[in-house]
Amino acid sequence: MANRLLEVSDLEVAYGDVRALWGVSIHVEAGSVVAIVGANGAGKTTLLRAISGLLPVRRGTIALGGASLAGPAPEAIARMGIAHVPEGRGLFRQMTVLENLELGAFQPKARANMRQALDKAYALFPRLKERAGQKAGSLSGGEQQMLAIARATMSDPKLLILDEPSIGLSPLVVQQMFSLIETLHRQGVTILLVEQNIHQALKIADYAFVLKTGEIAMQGTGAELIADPEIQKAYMGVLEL
Amino acid sequence: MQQSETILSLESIQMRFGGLVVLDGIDLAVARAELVGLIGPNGAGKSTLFNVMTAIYAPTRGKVRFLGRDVTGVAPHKICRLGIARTFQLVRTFLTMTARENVMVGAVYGAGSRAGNAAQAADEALDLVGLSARRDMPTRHMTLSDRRLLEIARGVASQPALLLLDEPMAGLNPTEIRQMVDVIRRTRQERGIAILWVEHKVDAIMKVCDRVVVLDHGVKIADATPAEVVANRKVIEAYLGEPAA
Amino acid sequence: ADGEIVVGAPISLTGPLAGDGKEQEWAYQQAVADINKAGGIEIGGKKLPVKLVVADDESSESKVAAALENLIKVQKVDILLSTHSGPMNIAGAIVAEKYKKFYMITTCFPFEWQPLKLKYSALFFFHPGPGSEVPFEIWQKLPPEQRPKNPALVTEDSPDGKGFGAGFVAAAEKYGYKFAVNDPWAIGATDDSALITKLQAANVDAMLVFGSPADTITLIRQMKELGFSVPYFHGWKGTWTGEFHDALGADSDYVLTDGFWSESFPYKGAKELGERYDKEFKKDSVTVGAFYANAQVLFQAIERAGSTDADKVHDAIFNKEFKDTVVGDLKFDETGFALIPSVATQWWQGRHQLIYPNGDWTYKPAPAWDKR
Amino acid sequence: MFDFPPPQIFLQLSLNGALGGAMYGVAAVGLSLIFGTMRLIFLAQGAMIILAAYFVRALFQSFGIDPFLSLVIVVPVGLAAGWLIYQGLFRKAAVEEDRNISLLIAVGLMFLAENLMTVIWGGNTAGVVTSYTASGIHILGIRTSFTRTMGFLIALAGTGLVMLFLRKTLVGKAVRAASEDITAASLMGISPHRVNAIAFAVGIALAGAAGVAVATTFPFNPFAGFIFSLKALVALALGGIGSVAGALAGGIILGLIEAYVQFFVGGSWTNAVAYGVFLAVLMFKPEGLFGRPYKKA
Amino acid sequence: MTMRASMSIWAVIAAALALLPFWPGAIDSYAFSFLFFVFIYAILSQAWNLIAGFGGQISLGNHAFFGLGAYATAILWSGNYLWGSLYESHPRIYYFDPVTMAIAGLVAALAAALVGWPLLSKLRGDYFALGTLGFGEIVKVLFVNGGDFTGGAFGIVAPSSTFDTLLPHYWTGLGLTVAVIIAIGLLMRSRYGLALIAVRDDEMAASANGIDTLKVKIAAFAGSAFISGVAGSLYTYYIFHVGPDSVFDLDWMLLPLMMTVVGGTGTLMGPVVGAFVMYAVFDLARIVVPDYHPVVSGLAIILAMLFLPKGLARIGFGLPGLVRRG
Ligand SMILES: Nc1ncnc2c1ncn2[C@@H]1O[C@H](COP(=O)(O)OP(=O)(O)OP(=O)(O)O)[C@@H](O)[C@H]1O
Ligand SMILES: Nc1ncnc2c1ncn2[C@@H]1O[C@H](COP(=O)(O)OP(=O)(O)OP(=O)(O)O)[C@@H](O)[C@H]1O
Ligand SMILES: CC(C)C[C@H](N)C(=O)O
Ligand SMILES: [Mg+2]
Ligand SMILES: [Mg+2]
Repeated sequence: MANRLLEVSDLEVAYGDVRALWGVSIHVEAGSVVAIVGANGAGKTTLLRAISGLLPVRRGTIALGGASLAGPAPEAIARMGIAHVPEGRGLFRQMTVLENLELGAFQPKARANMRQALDKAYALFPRLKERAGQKAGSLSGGEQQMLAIARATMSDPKLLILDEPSIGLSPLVVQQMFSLIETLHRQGVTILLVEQNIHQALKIADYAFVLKTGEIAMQGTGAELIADPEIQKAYMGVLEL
Repeated sequence: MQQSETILSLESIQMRFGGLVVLDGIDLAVARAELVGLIGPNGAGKSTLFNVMTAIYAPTRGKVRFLGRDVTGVAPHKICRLGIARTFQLVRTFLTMTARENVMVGAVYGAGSRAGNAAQAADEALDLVGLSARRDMPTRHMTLSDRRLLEIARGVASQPALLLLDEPMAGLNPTEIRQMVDVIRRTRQERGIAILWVEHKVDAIMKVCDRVVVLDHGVKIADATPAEVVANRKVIEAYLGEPAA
Repeated sequence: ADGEIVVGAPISLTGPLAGDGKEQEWAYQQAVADINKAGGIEIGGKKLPVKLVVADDESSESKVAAALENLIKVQKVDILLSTHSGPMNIAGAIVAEKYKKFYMITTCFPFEWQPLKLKYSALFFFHPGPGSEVPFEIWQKLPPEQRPKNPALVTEDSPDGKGFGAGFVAAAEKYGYKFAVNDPWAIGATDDSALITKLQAANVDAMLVFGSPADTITLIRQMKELGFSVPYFHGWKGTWTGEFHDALGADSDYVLTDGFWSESFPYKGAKELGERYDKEFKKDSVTVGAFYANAQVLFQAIERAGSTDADKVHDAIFNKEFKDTVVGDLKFDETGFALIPSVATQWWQGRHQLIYPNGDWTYKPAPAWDKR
Repeated sequence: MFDFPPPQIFLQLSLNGALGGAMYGVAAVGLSLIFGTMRLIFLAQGAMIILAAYFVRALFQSFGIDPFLSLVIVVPVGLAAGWLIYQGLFRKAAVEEDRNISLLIAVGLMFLAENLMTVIWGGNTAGVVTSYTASGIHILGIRTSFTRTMGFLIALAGTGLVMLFLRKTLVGKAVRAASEDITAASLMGISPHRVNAIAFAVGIALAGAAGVAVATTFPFNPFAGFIFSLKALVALALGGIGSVAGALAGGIILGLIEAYVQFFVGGSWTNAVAYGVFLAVLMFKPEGLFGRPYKKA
Repeated sequence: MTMRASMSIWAVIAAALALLPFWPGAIDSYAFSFLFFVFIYAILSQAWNLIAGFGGQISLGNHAFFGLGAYATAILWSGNYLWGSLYESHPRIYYFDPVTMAIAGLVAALAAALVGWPLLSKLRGDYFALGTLGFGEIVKVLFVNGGDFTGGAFGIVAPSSTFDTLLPHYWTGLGLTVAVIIAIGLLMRSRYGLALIAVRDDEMAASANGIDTLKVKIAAFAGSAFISGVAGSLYTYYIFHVGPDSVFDLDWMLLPLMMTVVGGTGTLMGPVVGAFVMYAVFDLARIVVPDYHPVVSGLAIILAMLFLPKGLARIGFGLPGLVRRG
């Protein structure tokens, strides 16, 4: 328990009467990349949304560096140092690329470093610089995804939550995206990652959890899980056609 | 079956938004029951091309021909009734309806609307994508992959000659991808529907498609068999990248 | 009802006309208190007290009907007094007709009401025919050089405005005048600069204006702002209230105004009623007398009819005379209408000075704004 | 009736029309903010303007505070009132998907305000008379109204400040962001409710400023506001929803249309033509005269 | 609750209402005219719900259609244009002349189709709402300036000397309410209803699936206008006088909107329940606090929206017909 940044224990979340998570416990060490994998509808998004305060917690606890996240509003949680790139990206479609990025650094703490953060983001995604004055809604799908990730890095978060960042990206950009995650990792950012691209995700993850119908089915280091025959069979089968 | 009959042809399509040229002189043909992949980097103009074909945008230049008719700029619902169905990159199902009602829309109003029993067409389409068990579930409660399948079923139920798929596999895991590949193949084989398929899951495209078209920056840079495309230098540079280790 | 006479009245308690509505409610209450002080209304040798029940018409034509349904069906009133604007009273009279309750009206133009040939309502008011001749009568008596050359007519876009406007046009023809500008006026207009520019361009030297207080005040203020003044400015409806003076101060001087009642009328009870109002509200009113008289007529008619039955009250009013109301003697014709004379006064230092008919004040033409 | 008017008259119509229209404009800017953030057609804006006018009148009559000077009181009070109105009435409805709910709360608020004013101040016409009431000044050789010119300046200043706020400050951008996607905004650390409350506060403060302009220029009564709401909505759509400068421009254009129609056609057609132009603009340029189109599948 | 069971509950309520006049004293009670107004508002609420609740197009111009229906009726009725002879020979049967009522609806529907065609093809969402609001104002000004044909600002008074009972109004109101509910219920079960919901949920997807979205929206708008126009016709037969300020009053749109939202937008019976509840609240306020009732009504609206944002549909879960469609 060296340096536990995020600690979720025994979490239960429901949509109305339908329970989506049944006593889930995960933990994220500071500075690590942790992946959550699992089939569609397993509850990955639900877990992430509960962490960032978008869903009410029915039972259990969530703590970031000792402070409880079960209760505060999403914006308060964001200010505590969590940046969440949601499923569907959540861009401000009517605003320009630049304005979207600026809003990524809305929190008082981040505002001071806006300039450097912006330069860093542009360095990672030159395409965004070209499109800086264009409305975000008119970007291509992939461009929008880049913008969403770039925006999340603007606040220099303690914990970066990515919900399927590779969705809709071309192979080249997917590679870039994963190397970006590794770069961020190297810079000391803690990352909680949900991915369908399971092989890649497990490859860069220090630790990973497998979610199955609302429960943790398995956990271990990325390497362990990649090697697990059951995982290989269930989630990573290559296309034998 | 007239394998080589061309049903769709695009003739030097140009699309610009203000000063931005997004598509530039695209020519493209699809034959009956053909399965064509359409790939290219983000922002290459793939979705825009779909929007031109389904008349959401009117091209600034060029013609869309379908089944021998000039359908450029014809209203979107007429395009569908003529026999082009599509799915959307960001899934668009009718959220307050059940799965079956969604598919009924396609069956009742699509190209097959005059051809008889809509309810039967809807049920067959649901069966094809494997959603029969969830037919009465409100779409709002369905998972992403199910909604993707549902969009395909809705398209199939409209009994089109051509189905446009915009990244149906985005966000799916390998198991689901396999399932999706299966659905796509059966749609073509059992229904004889031609498919133009945008996807970033390149291995799936390469394994399944008869032919692959590559766009980059609004220009067609390749149009060949999968094997040829994979080896194409331009495509590797623009899109595929060097094979990952 | 047994042992008392229940009189219902739709009144604008809320909504844009609530200001006038409150005066009306007050006047009806005074009339009822006065008759009860005298023991009530005598029917069949027995004196019955009067009870007043009001319902809100929300200042809206479409709500008058509901208010009357409420009075007739829930409150079970025996007979009705009116609300105070033309269109609302038409709507009210029609409902009264449906349920055969007598509806005693004041303030509604006869040209709107008479064609309906209603049996169960009666009206006293001034007629736009003679009413709209007032300014021309005044001009007739002026020395020739003071008579307007280019008069203008500005009337609001309402039934009353249109009806009165038609009266002015007819009267102008009769007296040999022609309006240089005759413009309808949108209710609630906030900017009259174009109208004023037009009047200026046509060299207008007299204005007959029919509009609400707010619209008329806005017009006069903007005329001053743009430096445009006419010697003869005569207003209807918007110019008689105390608010008119409050909102214009000295700029209200020289303006002529109509009215249908004045506490300086030489009729029985007029002065006393005016004093009562003054005592309670610290200002004068040009309406309460008419409303009070409305109740006076109705009470007398019930007594004469010996009943509140609509047919009997009809017979007691149509073609009959009523003496000594606070608006003087009233003579109803065969349509149930009684004419009261129109009045014209000129504002001078916050007071109405009677010019027509036969007042003792001499008309003062208005000088240009910078010469006042 | 008379010959084609001399050019002087066109100047006069244009100037006075523009000054009159600025009143709609400033109301529209407030609406634009509230509409922009909450997608709410805030029908009570006019009633708020009249409420402010009564407040200005009370300050003048009871404490002798000059109406234009009272801006320094009215605007902060408007900010506070807007904040409270949002927190008390709209906060809950803001998260509902069904926007009719907010619309109806605005209607309820309008009923409430109009009738409370009637109860408190009576329904009759009220006015404020100062030394400069109805005084004129010369601009460009044309005579026009002093108070309307002041109103125009207030509108200009108000709009300018709001524009700077929205375009240049991060908080302003946050206001626009939250107006689009409340969930995503909250993930940026933006408190959606705080942002909405800011928009409301600024919107009502603008209503306060408009109230000063109204009180000094027109007589008013508790129900005089609705026409302002309607005209402001027209101005808003003319200018393009979401464009603050457009809202002011829309108001001025509306004022010009009314002036010209009144002069050349007649007073009873001003409203029909104004709404007709409004529909035509919506039809051929739905994003307003100053908005920019965009659509994406 | 099953469809059949809920249907029969509503049928029993309707039958009880139809038989109410036979209860001694009922005709002369205030409740009777109260119910008549509830019917008018229920019909108008259904009309608004059709275009806004099911169609997703917020119309703020429905009062114009009410007014058009009212005027059409008054003009036909008083002007002796078509059925004058009928009126003269049988002074009583001109009540609720079904042909006049249908024409009133058609006039409104035609107007809706004519203005809906450009409005609905060009304007989405809020812009459509604003456009319809502007349309309502224009219609009103046109009628004020309509000369003898519309009676100008004064409007038209219909021949009124033959009224003697509210009974036919009551039954017609009830009958129309029931008819509208049944018609909309059937409509929403048909392929047209499917298309309407599809358009509401996602217009782009609907057109990509073969639905002529413009046609569907115009049809819903015209249908809504038709129903509103018929309500206007019924109101004219009751009030005998139409004027621009009365029948084009914004309340004829705002109140039905409110009633629908309170009852449950996009449900079949919600508008009816909403009309009943809200009209009762307003009327009660009018009787209990005549001097302050708009203040109370304003508060009631605000409270209803704050605490019942989803409408009675939510708390009245067991209430048949209130479940949101789809
Ligand atoms: N808004 C909602 N209302 C009701 N149920 C929901 C809602 N959102 C998700 N669910 C249900 O909760 C479960 C978990 O969904 P979740 O979106 O968390 O899955 P996921 O693992 O992120 O899947 P995916 O890979 O498709 O994104 C699913 O059964 C889903 O149907
Ligand atoms: N309405 C529009 N206005 C301006 N630019 C647009 C518009 N629609 C698309 N674009 C631009 O056109 C280019 C092509 O977009 P398109 O969505 O077709 O890309 P794509 O090939 O589908 O990409 P992806 O794989 O990321 O989905 C992009 O650069 C985008 O920004
Ligand atoms: C007829 C008018 C001159 C006066 C009347 N009180 C009205 O408002 O209509
Ligand atoms: Mg997910
Ligand atoms: Mg795309």
